[in-house]
Amino acid sequence: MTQSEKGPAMPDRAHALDLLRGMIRIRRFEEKCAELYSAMKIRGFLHLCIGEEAIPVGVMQALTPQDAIVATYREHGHALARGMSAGAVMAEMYGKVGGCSRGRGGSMHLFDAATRFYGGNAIVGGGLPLAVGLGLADRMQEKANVTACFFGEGAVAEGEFHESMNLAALWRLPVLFLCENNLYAMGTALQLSESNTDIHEKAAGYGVASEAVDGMDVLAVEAAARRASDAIRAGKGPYFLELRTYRFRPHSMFDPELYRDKDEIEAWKRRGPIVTFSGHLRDAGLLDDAALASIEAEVEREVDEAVAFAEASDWEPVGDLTRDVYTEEDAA
Amino acid sequence: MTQSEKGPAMPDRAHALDLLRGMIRIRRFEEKCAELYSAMKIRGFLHLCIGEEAIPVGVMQALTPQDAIVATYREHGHALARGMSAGAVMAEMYGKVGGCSRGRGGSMHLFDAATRFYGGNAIVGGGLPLAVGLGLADRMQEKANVTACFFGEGAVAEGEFHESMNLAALWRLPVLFLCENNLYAMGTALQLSESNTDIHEKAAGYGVASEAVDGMDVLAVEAAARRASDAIRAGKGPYFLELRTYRFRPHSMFDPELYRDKDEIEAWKRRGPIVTFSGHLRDAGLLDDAALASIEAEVEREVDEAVAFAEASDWEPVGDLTRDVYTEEDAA
Amino acid sequence: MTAHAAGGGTIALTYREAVRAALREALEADPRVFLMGEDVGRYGGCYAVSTGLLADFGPERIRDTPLSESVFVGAGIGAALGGMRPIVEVMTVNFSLLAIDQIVNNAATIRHMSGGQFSIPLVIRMATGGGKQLAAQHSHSLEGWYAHIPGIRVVTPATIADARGMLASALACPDPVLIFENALLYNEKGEIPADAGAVDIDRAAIRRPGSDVSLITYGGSLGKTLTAAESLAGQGIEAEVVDLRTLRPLDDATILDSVRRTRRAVIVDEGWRSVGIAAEVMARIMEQAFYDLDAPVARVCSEEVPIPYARHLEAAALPQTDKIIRAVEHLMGSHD
Amino acid sequence: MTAHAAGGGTIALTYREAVRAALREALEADPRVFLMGEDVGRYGGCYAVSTGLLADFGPERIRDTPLSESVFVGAGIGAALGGMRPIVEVMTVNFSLLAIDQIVNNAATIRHMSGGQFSIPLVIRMATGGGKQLAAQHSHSLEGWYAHIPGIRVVTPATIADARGMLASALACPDPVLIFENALLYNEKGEIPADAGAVDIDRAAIRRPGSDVSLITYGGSLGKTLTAAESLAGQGIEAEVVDLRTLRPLDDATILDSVRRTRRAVIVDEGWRSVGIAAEVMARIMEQAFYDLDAPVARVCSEEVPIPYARHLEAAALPQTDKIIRAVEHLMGSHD
Ligand SMILES: Cc1ncc(C[n+]2csc(CCOP(=O)(O)OP(=O)(O)O)c2C)c(N)n1
Ligand SMILES: Cc1ncc(C[n+]2csc(CCOP(=O)(O)OP(=O)(O)O)c2C)c(N)n1
Ligand SMILES: [Mg+2]
Ligand SMILES: [Mg+2]
Repeated sequence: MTQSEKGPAMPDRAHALDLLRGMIRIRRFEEKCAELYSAMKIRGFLHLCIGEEAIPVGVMQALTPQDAIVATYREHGHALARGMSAGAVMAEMYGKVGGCSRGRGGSMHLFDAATRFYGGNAIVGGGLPLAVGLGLADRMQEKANVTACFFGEGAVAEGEFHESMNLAALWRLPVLFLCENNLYAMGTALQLSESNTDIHEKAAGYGVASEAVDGMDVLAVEAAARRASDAIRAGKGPYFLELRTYRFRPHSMFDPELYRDKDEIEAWKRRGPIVTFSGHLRDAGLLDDAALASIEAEVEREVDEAVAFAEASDWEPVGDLTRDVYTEEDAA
Repeated sequence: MTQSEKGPAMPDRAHALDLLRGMIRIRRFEEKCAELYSAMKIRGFLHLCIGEEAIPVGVMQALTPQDAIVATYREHGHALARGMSAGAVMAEMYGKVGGCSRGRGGSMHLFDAATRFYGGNAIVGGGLPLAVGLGLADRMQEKANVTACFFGEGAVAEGEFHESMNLAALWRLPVLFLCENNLYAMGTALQLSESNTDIHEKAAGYGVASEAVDGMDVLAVEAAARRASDAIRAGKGPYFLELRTYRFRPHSMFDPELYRDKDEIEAWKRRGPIVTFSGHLRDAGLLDDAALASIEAEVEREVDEAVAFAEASDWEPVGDLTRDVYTEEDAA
Repeated sequence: MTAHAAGGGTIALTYREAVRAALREALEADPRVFLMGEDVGRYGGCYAVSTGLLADFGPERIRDTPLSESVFVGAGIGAALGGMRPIVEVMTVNFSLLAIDQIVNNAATIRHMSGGQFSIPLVIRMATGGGKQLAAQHSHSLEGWYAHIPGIRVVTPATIADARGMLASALACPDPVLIFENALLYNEKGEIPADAGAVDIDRAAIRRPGSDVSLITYGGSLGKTLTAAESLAGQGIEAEVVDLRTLRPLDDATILDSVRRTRRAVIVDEGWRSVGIAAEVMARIMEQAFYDLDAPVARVCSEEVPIPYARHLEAAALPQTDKIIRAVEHLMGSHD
Repeated sequence: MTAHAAGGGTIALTYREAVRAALREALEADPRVFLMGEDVGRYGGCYAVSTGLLADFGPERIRDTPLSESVFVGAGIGAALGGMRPIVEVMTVNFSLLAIDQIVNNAATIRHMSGGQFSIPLVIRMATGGGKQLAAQHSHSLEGWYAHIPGIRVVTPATIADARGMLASALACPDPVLIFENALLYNEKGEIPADAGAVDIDRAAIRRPGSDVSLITYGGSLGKTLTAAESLAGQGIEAEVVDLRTLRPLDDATILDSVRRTRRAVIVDEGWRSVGIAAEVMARIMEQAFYDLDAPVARVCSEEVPIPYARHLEAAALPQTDKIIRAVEHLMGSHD
């Protein structure tokens, strides 16, 4: 089942810079979020994907606008890479009505019907059954869509992982399982969580096509996601990618990081998806200081605009609190 | 991981006849239950293990009195083979206070502290976490006990199977997982339930020692259970046996059996554990008509006595209904 | 929903047949509708409700699932999000506990939490209740407990007409609806109009008018309550019997109108006594009709024990006609 | 349980420290006690309750588990059956839904269903409540909901002394006890006797005496209710504040005694309004003290919505001091 490849060919410059820009956009956006969290503009839980940007950016290359996404509470990257407006995402984190979920969901619950983004989910493993159902709906309606379902390696221990893998495989549903293996679930290292730490092998045990991928390499992620989604669209059933990565930041803003040491973090940072890919691009003559500066400037502008949008957005009227508990229409 | 063996050596006559007697005892007891169900002496759900008797009888040979058992709703065989009194089991099914659970549990909830029989469980998969915990308790108390946990192949699809296998393997707990694969979960054939129908391979994926065993062959079951429990007692962590078997009767007394045909059932009956083993014993000169007749007579007497005991037993006073919801003692 | 038009004669059928007819109609009417659950297909349904549907609609629309309650309920939510109209059968409420995270954390929240972007038109059917000597793990009555959760609707068809008609309305509802079918009702027989169809799932119903006391109940206890009312009539006590029909949202208007007229009420609820739907009805009467009461509202619920197997103990644990009668007698004597 | 002996001075500590001290004491006192749950060890506990315990007691007794709520809760039940005294930490009540089958179908039933052969001396701790802007899936207050289930006990320490003392009593109890720690309380600081130890888990407590109205509450709402009572005192309304402490079984005597004296009551409950513990308290007052009431009992609960993230909306969804005050004012004006 494994066909992991390393070093896919460098794409054309425009695409390469798109990928780089996508990653930098997520990085800068989240750095701003951290700042705004300290400023108490953003509250609740905030989980940053800094270090893991190659995954959302790489995966989304393989998806069409008709495809569906199910994500986790660490989903800013997925939302941005999917093409959701940075302003709507930022306003959501402010809790403003201009937010993508009217400010009701916050960081962990970004939703967007327009891009078929079925939400961050704050229950570990809770999104997998939804993805199976979305895949089932597409299959029954004979749509050639893929449902991309992101989750952390911690979710693999949950019963819902098992049930979802089995059902998707049994019914050959068009679900792309994307396990972001960043080696820790909060403070619990993989080897304290899984008797068999080879996640992609575990997936293969369900009869699901499965690969382990260098999740720090955006080109490898893109290539794997294309292989996977092509197979799914060809009717071959679900596909599983274990994306090996690392989060550079604490689990959330409350994490004292007692469980891992600085050296380990620094070693992974040297393999960071942005620094590595920039290096490759420079080596290939596709990136120079000016181009990078222009990307950074563009991204900075977008992030600033997102913050301005969020600041300017209103609070949802308290009178609307109970709106949408049920769908407003004459139901009976 | 697989070391399935066929045809272990024939044991000495006394042991061989014990095994045969054990199986016949379960068979006749359950035939009587079916009769009493029609007579409305037994009510509720009644799940017979007729056809599967080699499993409880074979497995129990490997257990000591200190070992623990966790079973399912199809557990008359396990209870009897464990050495629980047929009278107490029968009285339980009558709902009488002399029953092993005072008549509160019925067929699906046989309990017995004396033999560490931690109950039938009517939630598919619901017993597995209990077994993991019993194993953990024994391990933490440095007892060399095994917890034997029975469940059907249908339970393998439940999230609790996955979580239990992983945790038992991760913590190397002394749990003997015994999957009674009778090919159907109610009316759902294995291939409609599992994307990978090779159950014992699935278990091996958790890093658990695992074998597939002919569950119709009492000697094979005994031998495998001994290998497994020896390994567990030696501190090698959990062990998994897939016991391939077949139930000759409907799932419960309500099952119209629309999902399988008579030929399949008849073919399996020809491989029945009692008929096969009796044949081997006769071939080996260890059994003749007289010996069989004496076993049958002995068993018949025991079953008759069990029924008499149940008939004679009282109903629990209605005033005791709320007793034992909480433990009666000064708790605070 | 379409109200029943007069004419066309009546037909006799069981509650089971009524649910099956409703399923069949729904499957015929809308290609987005499908049924999924354990043993709904080849086995014919654990209570034989869906027998025959697999033959007629095929395995794409009558889907046998593995024993994986959490994923198939969650997949129902996902399929509803994806444009289908799933009917998920969880064999019994007892097993729904394995899927309750999906119901409470996903089905009930997504519409509100997404700012109203997504609706979840999902129907979950399950058998509920005790009385069949199935013991503690197979005798739960948790429909009132589920009624605690905002974002879902809870309906409890107690009559053949409601068994026939509530499914269509639940499917027409854009939000998750849980339908609880009391397993003791499946063999109940009754007559309904031959062209019976959808019924509202918003209103409680007066099943028997009366002026002396309101007996408020639902689901499997309706029959016992009506029997009690008949018996009380023999003593000259005219009990009004209110069938809640929908436990969430409760139809306060019908409840309070009845209680204001009778000035006394007894709630009959197969759920355990503490923190159940009976307490909620009592609380609403307290809040809204306190000054109309001639006596405290009483309740007849299940005893607070795991339901035992033994016939006599189980009977003692569940609400029964004689307990209802005694509660009413006590109440009628207790005004000062 | 041992009552606190006078003398010995007091110490100041937070609720978090009080729970930690109780854990430490229990681990020291009984080798059968161990703590198991997600991130209780290396991470130090998601709310930093168990920080330091791994270093002192080692990984055999401070067990980090995989993300597998159902098995580690079930394993707690099994370990209790097997002679241990497990303390299972489910990070928050929100995740307990994944383990609820084990709690309802095993922990709560086995003693009764086995005819009294087996007890399950298991303690399950979980954080509960909203107010931290964690949105719909992370803000449940389901402790009152759990109180529906016979066979388990539900306790809700609201004070530092109870945080310090309830664990020992729960461990001494031979049956499953669920301890709900409102997450907003962890940083609360207070003084308790230096030798404070076990406290009873059977009785409600009067936290503030008063004669005009009983405010009945528990857990995270106690503080808000006391604040409201102080404010009402400024208007000449003397409110008695009753802390339920234990939601199952409820201490009817203390509740009813208070209500019979004040003749009015408001229940304050962070759970959703319908079918919650507030309704149960109202029902019990209805049943046992109806004729003592001067006005209908009222309740201040959470609004029936998935709890939203936005600060102002969340605040509007939860019970607040001003809502409590308004409810009391309304009640005091409403007797006729
Ligand atoms: C069912 C459940 N249990 C526990 C939690 C608390 N929790 C939130 S994130 C997390 C770690 C998840 O780790 P992983 O799946 O590896 O994702 P990562 O955070 O590393 O991206 C935990 C334990 C939760 N949200 N849901
Ligand atoms: C969680 C749960 N879901 C559904 C059921 C209903 N049910 C009872 S037995 C059974 C089949 C189980 O099959 P298997 O595990 O293979 O055991 P077998 O009956 O074949 O011995 C089902 C679906 C249940 N008891 N528990
Ligand atoms: Mg992780
Ligand atoms: Mg089977």
